[in-house]
Amino acid sequence: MSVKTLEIDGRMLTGRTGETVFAVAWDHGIQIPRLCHVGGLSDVGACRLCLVEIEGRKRLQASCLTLIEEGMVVKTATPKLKSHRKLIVELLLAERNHVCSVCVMNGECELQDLAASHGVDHVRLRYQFPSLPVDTSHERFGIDHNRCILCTRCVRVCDEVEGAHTWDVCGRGTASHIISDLGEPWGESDTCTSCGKCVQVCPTGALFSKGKTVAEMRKDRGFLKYIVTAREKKQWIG
Amino acid sequence: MTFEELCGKQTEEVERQQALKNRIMCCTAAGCLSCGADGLRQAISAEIAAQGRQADVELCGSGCMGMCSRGPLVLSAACNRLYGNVAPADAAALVSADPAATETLADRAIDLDSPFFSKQTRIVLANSGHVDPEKLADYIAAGGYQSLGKALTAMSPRDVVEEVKKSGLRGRGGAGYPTGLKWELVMKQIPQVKYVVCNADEGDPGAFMDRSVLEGDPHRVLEGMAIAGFAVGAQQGFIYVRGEYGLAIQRLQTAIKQAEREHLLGARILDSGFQFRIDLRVGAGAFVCGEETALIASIEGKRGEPRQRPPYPPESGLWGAPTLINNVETFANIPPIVQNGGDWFASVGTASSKGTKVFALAGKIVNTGLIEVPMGTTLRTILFDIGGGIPEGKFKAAQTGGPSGGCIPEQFLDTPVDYESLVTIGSIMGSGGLIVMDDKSCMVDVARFFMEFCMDESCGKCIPCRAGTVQMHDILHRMTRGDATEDDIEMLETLSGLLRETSLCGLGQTAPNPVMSTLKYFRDEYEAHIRERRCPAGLCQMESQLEEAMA
Amino acid sequence: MGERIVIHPVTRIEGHAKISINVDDAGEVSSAQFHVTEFRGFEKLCEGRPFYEMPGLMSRVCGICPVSHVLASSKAGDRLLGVEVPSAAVKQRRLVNYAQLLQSHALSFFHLSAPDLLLGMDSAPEKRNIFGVLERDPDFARRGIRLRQFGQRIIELAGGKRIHPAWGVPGGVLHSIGAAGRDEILTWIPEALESMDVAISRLKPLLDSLPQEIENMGNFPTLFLATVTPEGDLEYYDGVIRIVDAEGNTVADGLDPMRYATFLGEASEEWSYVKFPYYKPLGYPGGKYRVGPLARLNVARSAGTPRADREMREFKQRSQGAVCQSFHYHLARLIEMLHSIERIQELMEDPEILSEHIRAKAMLNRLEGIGSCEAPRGTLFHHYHVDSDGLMKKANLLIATAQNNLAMNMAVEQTARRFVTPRSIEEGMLNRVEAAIRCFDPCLSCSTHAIGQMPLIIELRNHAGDLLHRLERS
Amino acid sequence: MTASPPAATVKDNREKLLERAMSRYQYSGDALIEVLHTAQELYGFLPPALLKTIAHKLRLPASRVLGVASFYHFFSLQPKAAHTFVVCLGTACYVAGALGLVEALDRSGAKPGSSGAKNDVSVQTARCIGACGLAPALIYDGVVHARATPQLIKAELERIGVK
Amino acid sequence: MDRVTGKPRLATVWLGGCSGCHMSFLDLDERLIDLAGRVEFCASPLTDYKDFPEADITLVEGAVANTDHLSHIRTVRERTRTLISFGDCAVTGNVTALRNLFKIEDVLDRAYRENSTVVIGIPCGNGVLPRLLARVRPVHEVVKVDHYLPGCPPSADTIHAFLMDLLDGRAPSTSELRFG
Repeated sequence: MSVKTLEIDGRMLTGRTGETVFAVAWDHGIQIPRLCHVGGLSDVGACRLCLVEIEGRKRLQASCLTLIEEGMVVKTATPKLKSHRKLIVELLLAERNHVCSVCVMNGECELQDLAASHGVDHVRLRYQFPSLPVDTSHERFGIDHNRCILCTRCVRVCDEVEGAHTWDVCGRGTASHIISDLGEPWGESDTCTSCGKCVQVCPTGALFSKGKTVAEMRKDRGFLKYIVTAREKKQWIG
Repeated sequence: MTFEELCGKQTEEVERQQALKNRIMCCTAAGCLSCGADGLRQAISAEIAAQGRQADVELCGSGCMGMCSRGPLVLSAACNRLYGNVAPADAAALVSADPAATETLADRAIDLDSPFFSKQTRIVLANSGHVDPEKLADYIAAGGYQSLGKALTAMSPRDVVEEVKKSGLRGRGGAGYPTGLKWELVMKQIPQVKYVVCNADEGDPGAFMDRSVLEGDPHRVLEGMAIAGFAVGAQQGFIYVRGEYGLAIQRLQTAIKQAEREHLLGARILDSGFQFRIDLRVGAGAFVCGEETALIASIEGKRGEPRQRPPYPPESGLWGAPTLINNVETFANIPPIVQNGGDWFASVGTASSKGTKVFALAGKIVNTGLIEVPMGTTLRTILFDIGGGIPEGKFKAAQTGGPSGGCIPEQFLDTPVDYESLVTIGSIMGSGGLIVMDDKSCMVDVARFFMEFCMDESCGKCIPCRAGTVQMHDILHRMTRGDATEDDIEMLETLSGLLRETSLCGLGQTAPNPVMSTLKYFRDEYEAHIRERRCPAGLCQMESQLEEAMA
Repeated sequence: MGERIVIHPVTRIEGHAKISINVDDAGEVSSAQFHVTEFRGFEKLCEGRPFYEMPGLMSRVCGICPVSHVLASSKAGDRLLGVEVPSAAVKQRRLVNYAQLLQSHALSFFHLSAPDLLLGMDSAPEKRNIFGVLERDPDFARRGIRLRQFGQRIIELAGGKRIHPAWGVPGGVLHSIGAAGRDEILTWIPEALESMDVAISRLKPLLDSLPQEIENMGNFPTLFLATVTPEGDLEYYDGVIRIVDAEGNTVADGLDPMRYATFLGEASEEWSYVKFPYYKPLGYPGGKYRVGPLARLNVARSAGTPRADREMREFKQRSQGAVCQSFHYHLARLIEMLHSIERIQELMEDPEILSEHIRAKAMLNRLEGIGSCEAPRGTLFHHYHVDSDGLMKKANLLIATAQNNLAMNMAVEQTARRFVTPRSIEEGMLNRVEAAIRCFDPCLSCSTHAIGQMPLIIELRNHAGDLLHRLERS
Repeated sequence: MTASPPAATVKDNREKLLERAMSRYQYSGDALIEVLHTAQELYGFLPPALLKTIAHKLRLPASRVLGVASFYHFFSLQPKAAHTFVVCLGTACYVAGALGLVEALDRSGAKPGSSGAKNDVSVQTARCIGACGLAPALIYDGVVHARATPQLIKAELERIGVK
Repeated sequence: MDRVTGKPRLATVWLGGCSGCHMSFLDLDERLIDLAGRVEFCASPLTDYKDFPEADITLVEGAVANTDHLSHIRTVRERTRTLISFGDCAVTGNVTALRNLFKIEDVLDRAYRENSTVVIGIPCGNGVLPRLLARVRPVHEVVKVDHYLPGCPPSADTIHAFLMDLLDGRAPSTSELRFG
C-alpha cells in the first residue's frame, strides 16, 4: 500500500493511497467539522461543513470525498471556511425547531456543539417554524422531525450496516423528511429490526430512545467501527 | 440500408417533393398548438380531400417556425409565403395556392426579408419549419444522416473528435465547456462500456429551445448522438427528456423507431460494424435533473440528487462507466460540423464562442418566439431588430440564463452575446432563455421569483442550497411586502456568497445569480422597497408595517 | 361619567401586570382590577411532544420555582407510567422541593421585601434593593444571599443544575445527591438555622410597626387551601388537600389532588391572562381561596419539626381562627424556610438518601395523569392527556399564583377603596394598592416593594378607555 | 382514470400491463422511474399498495421506492381530481401576469398544490410549459390555453359548478 | 455613567420568558456584592425603577411576544448604550416561541375555553391587555442587539465572565456560549 505526502494547515502529513483528506486530517488531530460524515459509513458530502481549500482547485472541496494526492496543499480553517461553516450552522438552526433547552440531547448534540465552537451566539436568519411531527409509535425509539438535519446517517447505517434499509428520504428540498418504509409509523415497519443503530449515529436529538428526558440522551458510535472492522477484516476490536 | 442506399433515398425524396404542386407546412410546435394549429391542420387536410388534391398537394406538420407570437403559422411552398394567425377558414385559399384566393391572406403574410429573419443564422434550426418531424424521408431529403454516413465510412473516431475540437463548439447547456475536449476525455477512457447521454431536461422557466428542436427535428439529435457514440466508443445512448414535453417524447419515440427500422440506429448501422442504441428516459418533474450527476442518478432510477464532482462523468458516470453528456442543441450542431467541417463552423461567431445560439425570446417583446443568431450578436440586435422592440413602456432589463442567470440593464445592450461577455456583465449564457422586462417589472420581485424557483427545485441534499434558498426567498419576500431592513441586503449578499461557494451542485451555486445581478444594477429598487416601502414598478403590495399583531 | 385609573406597569409578577381602578360618577372607587398581561401558552405549546420531556419543558414556565414544575410534571408522568416511585427517589424529590422553597422564599424576603421592611418605605428608591440593605446591614444581606445560595446549591448538587434541572423524570429521578453532596449540605445547616433565627427575630418587631397596612391591605375572609399529611401536618410533596375557612373550621379534608377538577373550577375573564380558579361548591366568584405560605400555616395542624412548630404555634395566635391578613405571608414564609432547613437536615441524615434505586421504569400505562405538589406560592397541579404513543394531547396547569388571583383582586379593591381618593391622587395611595399585590409574592418581586415609593405611570381613563390624565414619576 | 378500479376485469388488465412493463426492464431496480411512470398512467396515481408491489417486484426497499416517487413532482401519491388547472409560472408567464390566474383560482378556494379538496378541482403550477410566446398559459384539463385571463378561469369554474 | 456614582448603569429587562435568566443572575450570590461595587443597578425586576432610565448596559431576558414587549423593547433600545440579549428566549425565542407552531386562536382557546369551567371572556388585546404577536420573535428581529448571551439560562459563571469582560472594556468571549 503506497503512501502519499501532503500538507494540511502547514503540516506535512502522510496518508495511504485511497484515504480521504478528512481521514488523514483527523488521524493527525486536525478536526475538520462535519455532520453528515460518520466513520464506517459511506460519505455523501451533503453537510458542506468539511469543505476545505485545496491549492490549485477553483472550488472548495468536501474533504470527506476528496482523496489525498501527492503534494496536495490543504487548508481546513481559513477565515472564509469558518464564516461559511458558521452560516451553515445558523441555516440548520433556523430551518427546523431546534429548541436546545428542552431537547433530549441537550449538552451532547453535535449541532449544538458546532454552534458553540463556531461562535454562533445567535442566528441571524429568520426561524422558519415548520410544523413537523414526532413519531413515537416504535416500542423503544422515537423520531422527532423537528430536530432532524437530514444528514442521512440513519439512512446509510440502516442500509449499509444493518442491511434493512428501513429509512429513506422522502420529498425534496425543504420538504424533505426521513421516512420508514412507505411512510407508515415507525412502529408499524415490517423491515425495522429494532437494532437502534440509527439512533446511535444520529447527531442530534431527532432519533432517541423512548423514556429519555431532557438532556438525558447519550449516544455511542463506537459500535460502528467494531461491526465494520469485524465484517471487513474478521477482527473484533473496539 | 447502406450509405449508398441512403444517398439514393435522398435523391428520390427530393425529386418527389419537387414534383408536388404545393407543400403546406403547418407549424405543430407547442406554441402554435396552443392557439389552434391542430384544428387548422385538420381543416386543411379536409380541404385537400374536398378539392381532390391529394396527389399534388401535401400537408405536413412542422417544427417551430420561430414567430410564436403570430401563431398558428403556415408555410406555403408554392407561394413561398409564411402566414401568421391563420384560421381554419383560410384552408381553401391555402390549398388552392391561387394568387387571387390567397389575397385574403395577404395582410397576414410575414415578411421573410424582415430583420426577424434576415438577422438570424440558422444552423441548428435549419430544418425546423421545413421538414416534417414525423417523416424520416423528409429528414433524409434535407441531407439527414449524411454526416453519420460520412463519419462511419470516411472518418476514424479520432477524426471526428478532432473535427469537433476544431469547430470550437462549446456545450450549449449553459456552462460552455468545450465539446471536443469532453469527447476526447471519454474517448480516451479504457473501459469497454461507455454511454452517451443527451440532456433534454430543459428546465429553465422561459426556455423552450430544446423542446422546439426535439419537436421540429428529432432525427438531427439522434444523428448527433450516434456520431458521438461512434467517436467516443459507446454503444448505448440515453435521451433524458422532460416529462412535460409530451409531443417531443412522442416524436422522439417515432424517430427512434424509424431510424432503427432503417438501420440508422441499432446494430450494424449503415451496414458498418458500428452499433448504437438509443433509449428514452422520461424525466418526472425535477429541474435539478438537468445537473449531470443528478441526471445520471435519475437514469439509474434513483432520487435525482447530485453528487460531488470529481469524478466527472467522462471518467465515472452512468453505473460508474465513462459517460458523455451533452445537451440537445449541442448534439444538433454535430451533423453540420461533421458534414461541413470544423473550420466552417468556427467561421461563424466570435473568437472564443463559435457558431450560433438559439434563444427563446419571451416577455415584454413584440416578436416572442424562437430565434438563432451567430455568437457575438448584440443584445440590441436581438431585442430590437429581431425581437421588434418593446410593445409598450420602456425597456428595463433582459434576463438570460434562467434561474442561474442575471438581469442585464440597458447600458449593456451593445454587449455581444457570447459566453465570456455575459459573465463579465453578471449573467450567463445559460441554455438560451431570453426574457425581456419593461418598467412594469419589479426587479426585486423578479429576484424573488427566481429564488422561489430554486427553492422549490432544490433537491434538499446539501444544506446551503436547501436552507439557504429558503432564507434568501424569505428575505426577498419580505422586501416585496415592505418588511425588510438594510441589514437584509447584507444578509442576501452573505448568503449569496455561501451558496455560490459551498453548494454541492450548480443549482445552488448559481441560485444567487439573479439576486446578485439585480442588486448590482437595480439596487435603487431594493432601497426603495426597504427605505420608502415603495415598489417603483408599482407591482408589490406593501402591507402594514407589522404583521405582528393578530388580526 | 365614570373614570378608570390604570397603574402600569405593576412591577413584575410573571412578567408584567397592570391595575385599573374604576371610579364612579360620584367620584368614589367603585371597583378595581388586577390584570396579568403575560401569556405564553404552555398548555398548548406542549402538544405533540413526548410526555417524558414534560418535566424539562414545563420547568420553563417559571425560573423562580422550576423545581415545582419539574415535580408536578414528573408526578403526572409517574401516573402515566402507572408505577410506584421508589422511596429513595421520593426522598430526593422532597429534598429538592425543600431546597426550592428555601431559595424562593429567601429571594422573596431578603432580596425583595427586606429593603422596604428594613430601610423603610420612604427610603430612597435607588437604595431600596438588596444592595441598599448590604450597605445598611451587610451581615443581614449576606445571610439572605447565602440562604438563597444554600437552596440553589442543594438543587445544583442533587439536580445537576441550579435553574431548570432536568433531573426529575416520570418514575423517579436521574441521579441521587451522592455522599459528597450530602456532606457539603450538612456543613451549611448550622449557619442556615442561625440565619433564620436572625431573620425571624428581625421581622417580628417590624410587623408591630405596620398595623395600618396589616389591617387594611388584603385582610378579608376567604377559604385557605393546602396540601397536608393525612394527619394534617405541613406537607409539600405528596398528601391530601384540606380546605379551611376564615374561622379556621375545616371545610373539606382528605381531598385527593388527583380529583382536583371535582372541587376546583377555573374561570376566564377577558381582562386578565391569568384565570380565576375558585372552589366549586361556592361557585364563581364566591369560591375565593388563598394558597401559599399563609394558607399552609392556616390549614396545617403543625409543622412536624421542632423549631418550626414553636414558631407556628406562635403564628397561629396572631388571629382568632385563620390568619386572614395577607401581610402575614411574609412571616409565614420565614417559618416555612425554617421548616425546610430542618427537613433537609433530616433527609441528609437518612441513609436511604444515598440509595441508587431511584427510578422505576415502565411503558405507558395510562392516557391521563395528574401531578401535584406544594410550590413556594401554593398548590400546583399539572394535568396531562397523552395519546397511545405517549405524545401530549393537552395539558392543564393550575398554578399557585392563579389560585390567589381572586384574592389578589379583592385585596386590590379593598386597598383602593380604603386608600384611594380619586379627586386628589397621591402616589402613596396607588403604591399601597400595588403593595397589596406584593404580599402574595406572585412569582417575583412584587411581593415586597410592598410599601413605599414606586415609580409609576398612572393613567386616568374614562369609561370609554380614553386617556384623561397621565402622571409619570421620574 | 379513477382512484379505485370499478371492475375486477379492468384491474386484472392493469396488473398485467404493469407486469409487462416491469418484465420489459427485466425487473431491474434501475427502471424504477419508468415503472412508476407506467403505474401512474395505468392507475392515475400511486397508492401505497401499488408502491409496495413495485418495490417487491423490483426487489427494492419500500422506503427507497417512496423516496423516489416523492422526489419527482410528476408522481402523484394522491388520487387526482376530476378537473385540473395547471398554471404556467415560467418566467415569461410570470412577467405576463400568471399570478393573477393563481389568485383567480385562489379566490375560488382552489389553492396551488391542492388536490381534489374543493369540488374535485385540483390546481397545480408548472415551471414553464414551453408556451412562452403565448404567455400567460394555462392548461385546463389537458388543453393549453394561450393568453389566459382570470375571466376565462372564472367562466370555466362556473361551468363546472365552482363558484 | 451614573452622574452621582460615576459607575456604569446596569439595567435588566424581562420580556416573554420565565425569569430564569434573572434567577441565574442572582446565582452570582456573593459575587453580587462585588458587582454592586462596580455598577449602578438601575431598572430591573430587582430594584425599584419603573420608568426605564438611561442605561449603559441592559440585559434583556425573554422573547418579544406581545405588543407591550414590542413597545417596551423599543424604548429600552433607545435609552441603552449596550443592549444584550440575555438567555435563549431573547436570543432564539426558545420555549416561548414554541407557540409559533400553533395558531394564536388555538392557543388561547386551549387555555381559556377548553381548560375553563366558567368562560366569561377570552383575554387578548382589549384596552388593558396587550395583544399577542402573531409570531414570537427573538429580540434582535425587533431591535438592534449588541451582544448575545445564550443559555437556558446562562450559568452564573458565564454571566459573571461576560459582565467582567464588558466592564473591563474587553470584547466578551464567546467561547463558553451555548444554546440550551
